[in-house]
Amino acid sequence: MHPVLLIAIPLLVAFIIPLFKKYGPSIALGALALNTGISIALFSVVYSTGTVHEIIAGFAPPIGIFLAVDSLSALLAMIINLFALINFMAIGKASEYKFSMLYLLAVAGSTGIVITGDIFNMFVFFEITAVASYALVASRKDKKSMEGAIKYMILGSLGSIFILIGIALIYSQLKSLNIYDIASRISTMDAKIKWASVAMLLTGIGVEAEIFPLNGWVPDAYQGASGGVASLLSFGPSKAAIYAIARIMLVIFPLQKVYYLVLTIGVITLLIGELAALKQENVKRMLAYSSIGQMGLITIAIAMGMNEKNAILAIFFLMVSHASSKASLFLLSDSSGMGSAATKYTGIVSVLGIVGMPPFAGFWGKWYLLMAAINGNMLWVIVLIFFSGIVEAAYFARYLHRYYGNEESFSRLTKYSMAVLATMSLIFGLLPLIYEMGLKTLFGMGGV
Amino acid sequence: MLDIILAEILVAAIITFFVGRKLAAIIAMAVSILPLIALLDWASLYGFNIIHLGIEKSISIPIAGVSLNLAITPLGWFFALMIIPLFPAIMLFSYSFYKKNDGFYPFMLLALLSSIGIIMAKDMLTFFLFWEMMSWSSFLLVYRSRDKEAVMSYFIFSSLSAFLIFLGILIIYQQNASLLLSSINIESNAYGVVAIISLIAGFAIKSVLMPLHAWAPYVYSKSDEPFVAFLAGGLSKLGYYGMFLILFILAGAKVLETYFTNLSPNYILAVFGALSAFIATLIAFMQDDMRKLLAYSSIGQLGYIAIGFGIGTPLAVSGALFQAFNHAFFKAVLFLAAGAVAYRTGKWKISELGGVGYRMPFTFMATLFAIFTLAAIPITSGFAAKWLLYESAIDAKYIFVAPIMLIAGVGAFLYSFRILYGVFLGENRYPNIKEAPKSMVAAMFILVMPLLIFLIFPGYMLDMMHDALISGNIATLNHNAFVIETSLASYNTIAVIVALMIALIPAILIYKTRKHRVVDFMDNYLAGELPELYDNKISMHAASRFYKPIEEIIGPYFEPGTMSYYMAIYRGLKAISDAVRKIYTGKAGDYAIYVTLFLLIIMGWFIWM
Amino acid sequence: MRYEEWSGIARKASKRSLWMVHFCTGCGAIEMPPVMTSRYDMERFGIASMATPRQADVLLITGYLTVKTLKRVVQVYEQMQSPKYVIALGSCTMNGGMYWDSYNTIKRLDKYIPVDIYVAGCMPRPEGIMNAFLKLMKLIDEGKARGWERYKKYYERYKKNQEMAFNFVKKEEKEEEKNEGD
Amino acid sequence: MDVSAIMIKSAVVIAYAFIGTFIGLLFLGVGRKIVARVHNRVGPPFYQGFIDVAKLLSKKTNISHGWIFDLALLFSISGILLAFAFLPVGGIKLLSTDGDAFLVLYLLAIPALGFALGAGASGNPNAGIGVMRALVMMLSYELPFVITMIALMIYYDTTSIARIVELQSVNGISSWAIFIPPFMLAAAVADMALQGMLMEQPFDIPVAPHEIASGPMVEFGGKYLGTLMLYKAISIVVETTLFVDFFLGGGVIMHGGIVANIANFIVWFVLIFIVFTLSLLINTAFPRFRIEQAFTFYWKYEAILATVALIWVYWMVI
Repeated sequence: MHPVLLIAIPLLVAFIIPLFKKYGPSIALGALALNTGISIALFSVVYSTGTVHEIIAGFAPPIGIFLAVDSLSALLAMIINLFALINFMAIGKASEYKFSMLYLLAVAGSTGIVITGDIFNMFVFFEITAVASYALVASRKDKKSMEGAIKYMILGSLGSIFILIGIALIYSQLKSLNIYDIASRISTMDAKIKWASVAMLLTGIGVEAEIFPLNGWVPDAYQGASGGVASLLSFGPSKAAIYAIARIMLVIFPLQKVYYLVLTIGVITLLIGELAALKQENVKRMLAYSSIGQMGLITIAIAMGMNEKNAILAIFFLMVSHASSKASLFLLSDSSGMGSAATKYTGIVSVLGIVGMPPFAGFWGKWYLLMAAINGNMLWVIVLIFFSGIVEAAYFARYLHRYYGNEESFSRLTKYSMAVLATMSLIFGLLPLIYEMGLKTLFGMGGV
Repeated sequence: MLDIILAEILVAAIITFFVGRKLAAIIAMAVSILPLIALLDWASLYGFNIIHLGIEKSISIPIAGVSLNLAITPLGWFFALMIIPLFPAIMLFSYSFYKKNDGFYPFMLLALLSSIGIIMAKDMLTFFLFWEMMSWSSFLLVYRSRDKEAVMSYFIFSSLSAFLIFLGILIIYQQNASLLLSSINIESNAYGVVAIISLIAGFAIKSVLMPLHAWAPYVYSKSDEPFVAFLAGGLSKLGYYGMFLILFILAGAKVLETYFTNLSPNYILAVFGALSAFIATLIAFMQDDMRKLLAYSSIGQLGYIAIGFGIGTPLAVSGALFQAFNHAFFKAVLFLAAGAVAYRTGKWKISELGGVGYRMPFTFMATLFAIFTLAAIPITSGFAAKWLLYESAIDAKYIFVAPIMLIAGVGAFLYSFRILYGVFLGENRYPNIKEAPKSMVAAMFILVMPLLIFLIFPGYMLDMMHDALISGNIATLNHNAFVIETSLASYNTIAVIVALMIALIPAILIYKTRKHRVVDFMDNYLAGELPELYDNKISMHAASRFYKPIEEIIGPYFEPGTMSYYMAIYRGLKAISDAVRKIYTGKAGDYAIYVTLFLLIIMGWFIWM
Repeated sequence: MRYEEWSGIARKASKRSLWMVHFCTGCGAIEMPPVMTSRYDMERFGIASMATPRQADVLLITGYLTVKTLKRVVQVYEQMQSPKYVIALGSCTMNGGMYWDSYNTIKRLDKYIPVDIYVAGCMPRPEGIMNAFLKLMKLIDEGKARGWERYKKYYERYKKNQEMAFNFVKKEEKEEEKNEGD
Repeated sequence: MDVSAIMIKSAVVIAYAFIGTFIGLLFLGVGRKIVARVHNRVGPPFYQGFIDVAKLLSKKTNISHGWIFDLALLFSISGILLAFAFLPVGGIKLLSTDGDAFLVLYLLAIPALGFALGAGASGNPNAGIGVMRALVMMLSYELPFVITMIALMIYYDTTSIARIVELQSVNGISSWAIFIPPFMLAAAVADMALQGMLMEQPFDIPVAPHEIASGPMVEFGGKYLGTLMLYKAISIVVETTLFVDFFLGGGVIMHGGIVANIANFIVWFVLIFIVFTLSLLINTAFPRFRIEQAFTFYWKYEAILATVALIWVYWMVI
């Protein structure tokens, strides 16, 4: 099962969809289903054998571009495709062919970011994802969405420039784009240029990864986008980006300087996000701020992952939890209420999941993260995390209280698919799957 | 056996989610009886002394990389006998209480599951996991009340308690790299003390100890009574289970003493308990809502347990456990009775009720007995518990705690009579209501039974808690079935009972020899006034603001109430959040500037490092 | 134990502890304080004044009664627990006294409730009241103060009289209303 | 403890119950006599109490308001007798070794509670208000009383009244608690608390005949009122005895021998009579407080004095 299919299929389908307009959505659905199957197969392969390296076009690295599918990327690829499928069902008839095309592009892009082992490809996929997402955000075609899309686009393009510069700096020194190649020879780089490139990459990817203060676009974009798109953003591009940060930070630059930097950024992002969410009246805006907070949490986990194995596990759990819960909440936010049993279920389960109650995935995420923190003797981080957790509890309690039981207007398919999406967090929390996966070697990096 | 039971409960919880009302009730009842049977079976096999058995029934369930270890420990055994019997009765009660199955039974069964998990947990992770399950399943039950204050305060406070406990557990983990209760010993340094205090605070939130009680009045007074019966009877005891675990089994009390050499920290816990007993009692008899009154009375009665744990002598702790046991049952009965009254009359305000007891005699009897136990009328088991606590306070020479807890005991009479008179006696305002349905009455009387047993044999209760005390390194009192001996005095139930029998003789003689005539309620001395002239419309019920004179004196001292302070904190947070929100100006230009600034800053960081 | 066996002791006891509830709507009320206080100290005979008819043995009616007040008197009397006695003070209770020709005066009290002792005078002096009580004690001792039994025996008759009095006033009121109506 | 001992003990207890009732009824009459003398009246004969009770019990009709109303009759007399049985009386321990001060304190609540239930069941608003006042009074005077009691307990390091009496009579009158400085204060406080307990003026607020028609017992007559009178009579003995046991060594002056018992009994009788007379004299000298005034009096001034005594004792013991 060749991982490149995961990118190739959606790209191809995306380009042939315009040929048959009205069948577009169904074709896209098929493609997504196929992709999901492949990703699950890939996941099982990685689960059994460990990291998979695939070389494209027959050149050996460092010349040839290649795909490196490690445990985390396999998991994320599966999550992204699976959730994309469910989410697409949830969006249902709202999608016409242009939308489906963009959707597929975004999915393909974020999958690519996850599974590529080559920073230039990473940049390319970033571009694909970003452009698709701008268009998707704008796809509601009203003033709000336009505003959001434009802000997103401005910052996104700014970010991609920085990424490009960062990559260029590295290439200028090492004449290589392969992550592992770079990682092995990073020490030979000239220090100043190395740090410059790190800064560039962090900034550039940080824009997509919603870390403070690069996430100015987030509230407006999420508020502008329709529920389906917002949920796609929350489990697709943003997760891919945060994964990219994880990969670059953990593989290329696992250094103490970076460690403290990333940790600080994470904590600040967490606090800012949660606090800003507390006052929000608009649901989508509140959820947007809340996802900023969650991103902060994941960033903290990444930082700690540089010398704590538990933190790596935390990254896994947190990503899954946030992906499923936040995506379903965004889908829910389209209509002002939880009337039927399915939507009530969705609302409650996803809130419990995102606040991190056992046995949801979020709990394990918090658990392992705090374990790592206490091993690293960082009481202050723990206290801050708890504080933000209480704030989170406060505004989610308010959210539940406000929207529980109101009438809503969802098609049955939408309701059930969002319920399934919410349940994912519970499933992944109960199964020892992710745990096992996390224990597998993660890019064979130092410190773990 | 245990794991099978847990699995059955889980399955039943899922089933009851879908089936109809009656079937759900029956399934829930059947399933909730199972663990009780298991416990009694265990008792019949080995007697009450598990610890001498040497073996622990333990199982482990793998989940997400960790395994949940459950075992029946002596302490867990005692608390199981206290908490698990509540569930069948509550299910029985709710059989006719609910008109439709809207998610009461599944969540209640989840609560049962998690409470079994909590009291049988063998390591802190398991404990915490089930604790959290308890939190959210009970949150969902609170949630059915749709009351803003109740929902929000419960959610926020329980997450606060969760985080405090979590913090404590983490520190403990860091100190001994293991979470098995058997292998934990808390070091006596700043970290360890922080752990203990945060754990106790976390538990104190659930077992409504002032000033962390603020959520209780809202939640208790707005949720359905069957659930509140569990909340007041069971959940609060789980909090004290945790406290016992930390203070005695993990020897937290000793750690605190060795750390704070000069000021004795346990005294502080005792003082908190005494204050919450005293203040809550004073607030209680100023309430007009029956459920709010009962809520404050719970806060007061639970305060006694904290006093016992604080004093920490064998006397005190056995008194506290005794009190916990009694409270579990009589408070459940009282809340169920409130539910029954509301079921018939649809009213909770005492000023709107009155004379219900004439028409609902059995409900009244159950309530009366529960209230006797609450007010610690002698030879009820309530008195034995309070007596032990008083003795311990005198024995330890706690001159601040002792008078306060005694006067709180007197105050209990006041709010007890508020209920008895305002709701059940006085003017016959509901002449044509019926007695509560049989299932409800049955439930109440089932819960009264244990109190009756320990009324005559307080010694058996001490036998029951013997192993728990031993496992907490606490000596046990010398006693037999009837007599409890302490260094200060002794309490002999059989003497009291015999004396009572003898003392009843003249009363009965007078009562029997002189015949009496029962007259109509309206044939009443009203200074010669004639009710029938006003078609009996004269209000003869002095129930609204019953304790007005004393209310006007002490009322102002309890304004504006604890919740307002918490609300002030909440508003402060909102203000901060408003300030933070302003960072996102909404102008793309500013954001671009942020990005560049960020870049420069981290570059600066790298150069500086 | 049956009442008859008791009755000997009971009479002795109840004569020495007469608790009275006084229905003081008439001007005779002013004569009670001296009787109770240190001048004529009733208490030495074990006589005390009670707050409610439930506790009292003697109903003391001090003078003038109207139909309205008669209703209350009857209520109070029926709420007392037998053996119970009635002492009527002043001439108003015998024949309406100086209000004999008023339309709503109760002329003869013992048409409506059984009176054990009348005290003549307008007003009777405290000595008179003391005398009445001593007389009542004597009667009780001899077992002659049986007003409460009379009331039980001729209940219908008493009721009829009472109804007549009440209805009379009702009629009057109706007529008045009619006149106003015209 | 074999059967015969139990029989003897219960016989003694029953005998003392009768004696207590007798003394109580006597005190009712004598009390009225004393008050009358203060008012410069002749007053009723000293045996008036017996006459009244006999009369009430021999009433022909007794009005009840249902079974809850009857609880008052059953609880009140049995509860107070029970409380009496657990007090040491004139050196005779009775059952006081099987219980202690807390037990007595709570036993005293049984008749009050039954009384309150009956009053409530009578459905008369006056009764309700009366019970409210009675309970508030209880809350008021218990605080200073309890504090003084705790002072005693801490000083003698026991809670059993029998033990307290023993320790006070180790060497005759000189070792009575009242001769120890802090307990002079405590005794003064406790005596005012006793005034409230006995419901004498200025604390006869619950049964205020002129305000609320004798409050709780507005509907009580015949045998019910008779029982309540018996209860009142015995409670006088019990409460004064409690005071005497606490502060005046239970009237114990000698040990051993039948003579000592008789002497102790006489001393005890004299002492409770003195305490009772004292409260009567206060009673005659005062009008009635309002309930708020009573509450403030006890919880402010009395409580502060009691606390001073308690701290003094604590400081002596530690």
